[in-house]
Amino acid sequence: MIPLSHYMLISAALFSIGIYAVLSKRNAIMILIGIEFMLNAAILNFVAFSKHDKFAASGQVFALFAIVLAAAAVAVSLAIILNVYKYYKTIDPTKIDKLRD
Amino acid sequence: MSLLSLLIFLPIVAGILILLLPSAWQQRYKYVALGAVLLQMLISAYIYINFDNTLSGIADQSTFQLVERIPWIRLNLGALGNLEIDYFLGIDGLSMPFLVLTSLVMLVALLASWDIQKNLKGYFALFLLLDCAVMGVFSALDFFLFYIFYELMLLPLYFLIGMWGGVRREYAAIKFFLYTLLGSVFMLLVIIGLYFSVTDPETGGHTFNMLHMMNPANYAQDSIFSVIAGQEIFGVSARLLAFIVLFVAFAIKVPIVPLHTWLPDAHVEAPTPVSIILAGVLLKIGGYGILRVCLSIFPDAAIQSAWWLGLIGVASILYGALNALAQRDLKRLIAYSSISHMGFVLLGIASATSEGISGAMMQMISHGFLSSMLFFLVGVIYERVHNREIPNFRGLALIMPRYTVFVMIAFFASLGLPGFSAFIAEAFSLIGAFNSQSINGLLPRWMAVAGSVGILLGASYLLWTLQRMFFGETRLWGGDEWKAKLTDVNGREVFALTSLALMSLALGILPSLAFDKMNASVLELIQLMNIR
Amino acid sequence: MNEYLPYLSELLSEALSGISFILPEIALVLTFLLVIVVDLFIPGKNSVNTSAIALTGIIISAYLNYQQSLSIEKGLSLFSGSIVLDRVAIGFKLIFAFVTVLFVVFIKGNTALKRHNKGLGDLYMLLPAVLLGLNLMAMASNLLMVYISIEMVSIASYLMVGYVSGEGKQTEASMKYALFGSACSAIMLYGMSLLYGFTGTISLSDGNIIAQLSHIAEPAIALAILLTLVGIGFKLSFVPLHFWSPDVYQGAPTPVTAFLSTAPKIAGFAILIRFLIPFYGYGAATGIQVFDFETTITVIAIATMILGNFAAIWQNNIKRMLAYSSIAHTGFALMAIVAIYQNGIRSLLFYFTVYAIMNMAAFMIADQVEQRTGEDDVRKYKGLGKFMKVEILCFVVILVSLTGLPPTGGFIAKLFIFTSAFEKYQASGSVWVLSLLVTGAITTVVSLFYYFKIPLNAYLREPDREYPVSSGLNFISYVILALTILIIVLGLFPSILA
Amino acid sequence: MDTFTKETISLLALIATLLPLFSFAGILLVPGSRDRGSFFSILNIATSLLISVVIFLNVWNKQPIHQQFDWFIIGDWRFKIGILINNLSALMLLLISFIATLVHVYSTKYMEGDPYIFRYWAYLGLFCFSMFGLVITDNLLLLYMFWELVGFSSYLLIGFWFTRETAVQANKKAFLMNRLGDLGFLTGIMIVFSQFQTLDVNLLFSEGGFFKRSLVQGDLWYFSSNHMPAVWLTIAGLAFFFGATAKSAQFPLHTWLPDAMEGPTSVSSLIHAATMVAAGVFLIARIYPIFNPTVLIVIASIGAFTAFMAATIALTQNDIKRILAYSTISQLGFMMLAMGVGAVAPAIFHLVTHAFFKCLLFLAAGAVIHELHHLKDKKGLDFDHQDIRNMGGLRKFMPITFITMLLASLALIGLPFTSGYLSKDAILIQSFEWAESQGSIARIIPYTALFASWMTAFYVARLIFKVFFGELRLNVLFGQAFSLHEAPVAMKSVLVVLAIFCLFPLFSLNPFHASHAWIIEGLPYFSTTPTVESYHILIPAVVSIAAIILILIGYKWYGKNEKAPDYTKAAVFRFSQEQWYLNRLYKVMFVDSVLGLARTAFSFDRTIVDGIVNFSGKIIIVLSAVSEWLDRKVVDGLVNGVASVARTIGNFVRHFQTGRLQHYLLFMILILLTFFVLKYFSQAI
Repeated sequence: MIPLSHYMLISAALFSIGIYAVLSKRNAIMILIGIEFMLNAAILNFVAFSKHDKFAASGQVFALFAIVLAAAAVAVSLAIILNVYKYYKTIDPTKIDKLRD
Repeated sequence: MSLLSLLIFLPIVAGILILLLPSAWQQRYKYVALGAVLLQMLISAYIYINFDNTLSGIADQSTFQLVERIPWIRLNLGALGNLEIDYFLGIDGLSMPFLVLTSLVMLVALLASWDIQKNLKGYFALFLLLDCAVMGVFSALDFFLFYIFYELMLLPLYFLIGMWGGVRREYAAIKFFLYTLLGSVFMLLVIIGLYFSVTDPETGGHTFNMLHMMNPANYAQDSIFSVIAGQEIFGVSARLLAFIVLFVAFAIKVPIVPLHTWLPDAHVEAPTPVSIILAGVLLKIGGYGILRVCLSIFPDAAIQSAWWLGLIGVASILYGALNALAQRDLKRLIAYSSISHMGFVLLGIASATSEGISGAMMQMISHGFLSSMLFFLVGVIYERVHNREIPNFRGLALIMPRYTVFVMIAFFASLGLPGFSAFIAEAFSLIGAFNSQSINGLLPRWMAVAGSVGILLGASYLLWTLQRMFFGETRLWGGDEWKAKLTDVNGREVFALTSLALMSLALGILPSLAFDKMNASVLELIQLMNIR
Repeated sequence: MNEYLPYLSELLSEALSGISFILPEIALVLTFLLVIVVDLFIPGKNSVNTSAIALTGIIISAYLNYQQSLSIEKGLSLFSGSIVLDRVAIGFKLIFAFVTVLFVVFIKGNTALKRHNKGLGDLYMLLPAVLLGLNLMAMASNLLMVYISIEMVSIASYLMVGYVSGEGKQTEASMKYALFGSACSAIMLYGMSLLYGFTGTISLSDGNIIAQLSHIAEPAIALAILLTLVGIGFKLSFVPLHFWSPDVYQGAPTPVTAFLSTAPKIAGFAILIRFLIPFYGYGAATGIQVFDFETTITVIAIATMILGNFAAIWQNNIKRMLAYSSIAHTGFALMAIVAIYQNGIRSLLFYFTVYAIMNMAAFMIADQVEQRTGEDDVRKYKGLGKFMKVEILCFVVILVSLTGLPPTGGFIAKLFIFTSAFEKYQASGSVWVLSLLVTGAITTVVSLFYYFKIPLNAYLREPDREYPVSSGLNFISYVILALTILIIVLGLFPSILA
Repeated sequence: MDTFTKETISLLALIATLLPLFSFAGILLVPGSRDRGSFFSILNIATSLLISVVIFLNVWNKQPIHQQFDWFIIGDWRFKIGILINNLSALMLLLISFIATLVHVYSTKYMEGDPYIFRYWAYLGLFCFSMFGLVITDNLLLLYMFWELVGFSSYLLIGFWFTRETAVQANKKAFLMNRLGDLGFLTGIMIVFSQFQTLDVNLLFSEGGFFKRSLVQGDLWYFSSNHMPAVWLTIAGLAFFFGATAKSAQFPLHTWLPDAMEGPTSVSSLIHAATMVAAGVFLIARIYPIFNPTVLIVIASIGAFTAFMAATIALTQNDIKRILAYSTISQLGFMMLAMGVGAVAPAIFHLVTHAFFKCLLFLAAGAVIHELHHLKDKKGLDFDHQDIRNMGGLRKFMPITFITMLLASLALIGLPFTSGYLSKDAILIQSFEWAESQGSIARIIPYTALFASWMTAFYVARLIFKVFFGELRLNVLFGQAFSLHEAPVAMKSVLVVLAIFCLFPLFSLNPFHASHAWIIEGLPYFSTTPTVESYHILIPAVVSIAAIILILIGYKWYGKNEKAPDYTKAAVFRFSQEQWYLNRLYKVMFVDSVLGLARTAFSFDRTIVDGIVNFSGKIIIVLSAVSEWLDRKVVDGLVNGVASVARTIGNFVRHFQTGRLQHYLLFMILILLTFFVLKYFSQAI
């Protein structure tokens, strides 16, 4: 059996990669993908922990819901990014800064 | 509905009436306002006449007069207990004189606003709202109610200065607002602290009742402001800190050096009637607050800091007078003279002697009448030629003889000529301050002596102004055009000025008119301060 | 699976019995469906039908909520502890319903939205959905429910912000909102997964969760909780999660901004309270602090108050200024969170009610000004006092209330917050709490700077262009007037809300 | 006339006091009464005079009258006011009302034709009221009030011709200097009140009064249960004396009096010669027990010095009124000296005699000025009608004026058979006796006074000879022969009446010895110095003989034809003519420095106090938006220091609002990490 710590390490790595992507990519879609990485890190955790939660298996339920909601969020975000492209002709977030102080 | 409520809400009713009247009638608004203010004047005169001199007030509800106590806000805050706020009004010797003062000053201010042309509806509505708030402050005995009225004064003043004021009115208005708010926000914190510290002996719940706050027995054992517990914040006694916070809040209003810089700006930029109200009434709220709140609720801290209060008083007297001496703008000069005169109030209060506190009260009343008169007088020439630089005028006595007579009365009365109220007031503030060393050892004697130098300086700037502006051959900066515009005072102005001068004269010759009414309260207050 | 079979019927019957307690939410679901259907079959720009249906549904739901408030005495745990229905939750739900109704009115008064070629059906469709999400946020009592409800509100909000997308700024706002929000919720989810791992349960009402946590190393707990707080903080937009809000508020259509700065924020507080209470309760019972919420939230509150108020000074765009002001108010309300007691929530509820009214009214007026003069720059408000007499007068009252001066509801609300914080100080003597109070007081003065820019321009300055003598009153003006009067009445007689 | 009860007399005194007030109020307030101002005023003051006579006859050398009423209550303390008429106040009352009546009569002619004459009558009324009040009141506070009112009416009268720049300067100066003295008075009152809890003159200063019962032990000054450091007793004495110094124009507060000559001459004679300036002497007599020996020495020294200094200045002045003014100062110095050496009764005696002869001198000078002024107006000439260098030979035109003025001058010099001889020699004798008992250094004081007395003879001689002898110098100046007239009857008769009062019989039957003068006998003698018989012969002789010699020198120099040696270049002469440069010194020392201080305070206010608030943290702002800030945003209602700091902070946080999504996320994560690390790992690091 794979020890729990391995799951956690992988999930932490995923999470970190996600954050890195979110912070560094010059493309909104890539940011979205980074967010997906982070979400999946969490979902992996849930599933892994759920093994030790025999009775309720809440973790698994949680993972399912999270996948669904993540999909919805991504769909909405993609639509919005599309819209942005319509007006800015770019999806580089560093160039989309009309709203600022 | 009792008289006090009537006094407070009468202006509001008139204000609403004005708001509802069509704009086509805007020339009649002032008559509505005049009616309200006159009625108010009658009511306060009635209150004055029927005031029982023997009842002392201060900390005992049964010796207050015209008491009105209606449960107002009752809110269950769960673990915080019940929020109990009363609509609690009442007057004693400390507050009653101010009601009379306010109604007269308001009347004069209204007469001074007779020629206001801009946005009459807004002007009179705000004016009356201010009137209401001031009356409320002087009659509220519930700290929460007091605070509401106290803050309610700010808004109308902001707009009155800001909309009808002079060139730098925006600056002056916001400066005034900020200064006062800075003081009052922290006051709110102390009020909340007091609320938690004090319990109502009848119901056992926390209370905002100021009278309960004056009795040390009502403080919960371990509460922050408990006299016995002696809690500390940052190593300073909590009670002392609270006293300082409250004192600063009120002292900004008084104002004291160095928290005074709003005053010259506000006075100078404000339209004449607002300057009259500011100087005539609002500054007194500071002094009244110090007596009613700081001294009565925190007598121990007051005694502890009396030396500093006295010092601030002396500093204000001298500093204000010196500044006045350097002014070229007549209105600014008078504004600085207010700082100087209000310094006597603080000095008298700090002495904690019956002479000193009575003198301070008298000084507040006297200054109410006289500064109103002075600002009214400035308004007279400003209205005519829109200028009030002292060097631009000379020899006004020749073209405006009656005006000059009033100026002389006002100037000499304010510089403490015997026969006028300011003399009695300043003399007794100083006597009290001097006496303090022998009676309670609070103030060193030199403070009184130093303060008396203010009398000399006061004479200097006023006489110098008199000499520069009114005597000599007529020579005006605006030439013949001004000469034609500078007509002598008219009937309305004479009425306003005469009534103020007569009040000052009456109080100067028969100080008992005021002293008799406040004596019991002053003694009670001193008693209260010495109990602990 | 077999091992769970014996419990199945029990679970089912429990779920069924719970249904009677979620009637308001069911009403919303039905409304949601109905609006979709109607919008599908009666398309076009005329959205009267959809709006009427949405409004009716919301009002029915609110009425049901009200009915519940009469019958529910103490908290009920429903659906295996997923949601809790108690008086606090109902209070929050009523506020949400109120805000949403105002939102509908607001949309109806906004010409820019009305003119939109897509029609408003979709927007009205979103309303029941978002309200449902808000209601769930108010009731959520396990991590899953927290996550679901937050996501529900978030997704609907992303859509609303980007709804009109008639110009670049709006799309930019919606993109920032969506990406920032998604990132935050991802972080929160990670934090929740850790919490789940540490405790083995997702229930928040279960006292065990804390007991379990107390065995874990402190930094680990702190990390999990902080990450979770990120998601909640995104809704509250407290420091350092406030960055999105000025940009989004400025870019979004004004009614949406008004809504976003009100309802989801209050809902965020509801969740924060649910999240915190077990910790406080455990701490009070055992004396063991698994996480130092007091310091954390104090620091956040102070930073938020300072940032919100001080940054607002520089703003000239009214919406941006109000955005910072709402950040500032978050900080202020957090003060009460620090001091929260089981029943101190009442004063917080009062605060939120007043805040909802003030905020909605402020945005409505700003919107009216923008519609009639085309200005959203405060410096261009010169001389408006004579043009839009009633609206600007109301604005002044609302601003006074936002500053927290008597005799308005804002003052009483501020007093309550100060009161509970002071009580906390008196009980704990903590310097942190004292500094909270002092910050609150100072920032009140600071707030005067920017709030009073509006009357300063509107009244104290002469207009630099010609206005017609006076603009008439429309429906929204009366709503604004009513809200203003309500604020004053709440200031004089706060007891009516109890 | 002993039939009057105490109450009646008090009432009479009250009426006498209030009558002039009625003239004041009536003339100013009752419409139409302005034209009849003179009649009204004279009627009132004459009635007052009549009443004063009655009071005097009923009180002099009888039981003093003391009536009190409650005025107000302050704290526990019942404040009473009342009337205290003893010998001193009865005498003063009589003196003032008498001289005031004469001056009123004189003024009907002297002020005739002035367009604002009604104000003159009104102000005179106010003055008389205040002066009466001052002498009859029994309470220090009330005394102080009248003291100030007297100053105020003097202010009004000096500035009567308010279009003259010099007049308004002078009245301001007079009022302010008196104010300065008033501070002393007030301080004294505070000390007395603090120690005794009463301001009742009778309680405090009578025989067996509180002052006699208080005692100094060691460093403390006790009275019943109160005590304060003994130095306050000295301070109290000095403070009251300081008040008297201002009112009685003693060094160093004397400079207002010569300037006060800008007022009408009739005013100068009444107020600045006879009555008001004597109030300081009166005050000291009234509260004499308060002065301890230290203070008395100060009083004596200041008095002697003033007498001397003013006399030296009078030597060289050319303005006729100014000479008289300095002579007044000098004579007041004699009175103060007398007070200092314990000669209270001689001091008051001198006060009375001086009142008559100095009033006469002024009125006669007024007559001269009046005539010259007439001449000036009639012929349209331009010359200084008060400058004695323009006069001369007037005795031919104005014989009565000349004779009366001569009599007054002799009295002023103190030659035998005049009233001045009696009073001044009494003072000199007593001061020598006092010096004898005090020791060597104290001798300077009487000798100074002696010199002053001699100089008096010289400058008076110079005045008289220059004005009345020789030829009218105007004739030389303008090259034509002018002729002048005698003063009108109203003025002339007043001069004659006053002249009678310059002679000895009215005061003492023995023309050479004052010790049996009725005034001296009727007043308290505080002196304890032993009598030195030789002085009583020696001093009058020395004074008189020297005076006569000096008069002769004066005659030689100024009388027939100008043979005076020219000293005008001499430093001493300049020093004297420039009035010891005191005016300039005061201007630099006080006026300029106070104004400078005021300006400093104001700029301090503008820059520092406001600035501490306004400019803290502004430096950072300056970097961002200096220009914008200054012109537009200053007014944006964001100006105060709080604002600056607030804006600075606000601007700082604004830098993070870059508009870039990823920055936001980065900042967020960094802040969270920082917090986390600080919170949980700070100890580790």
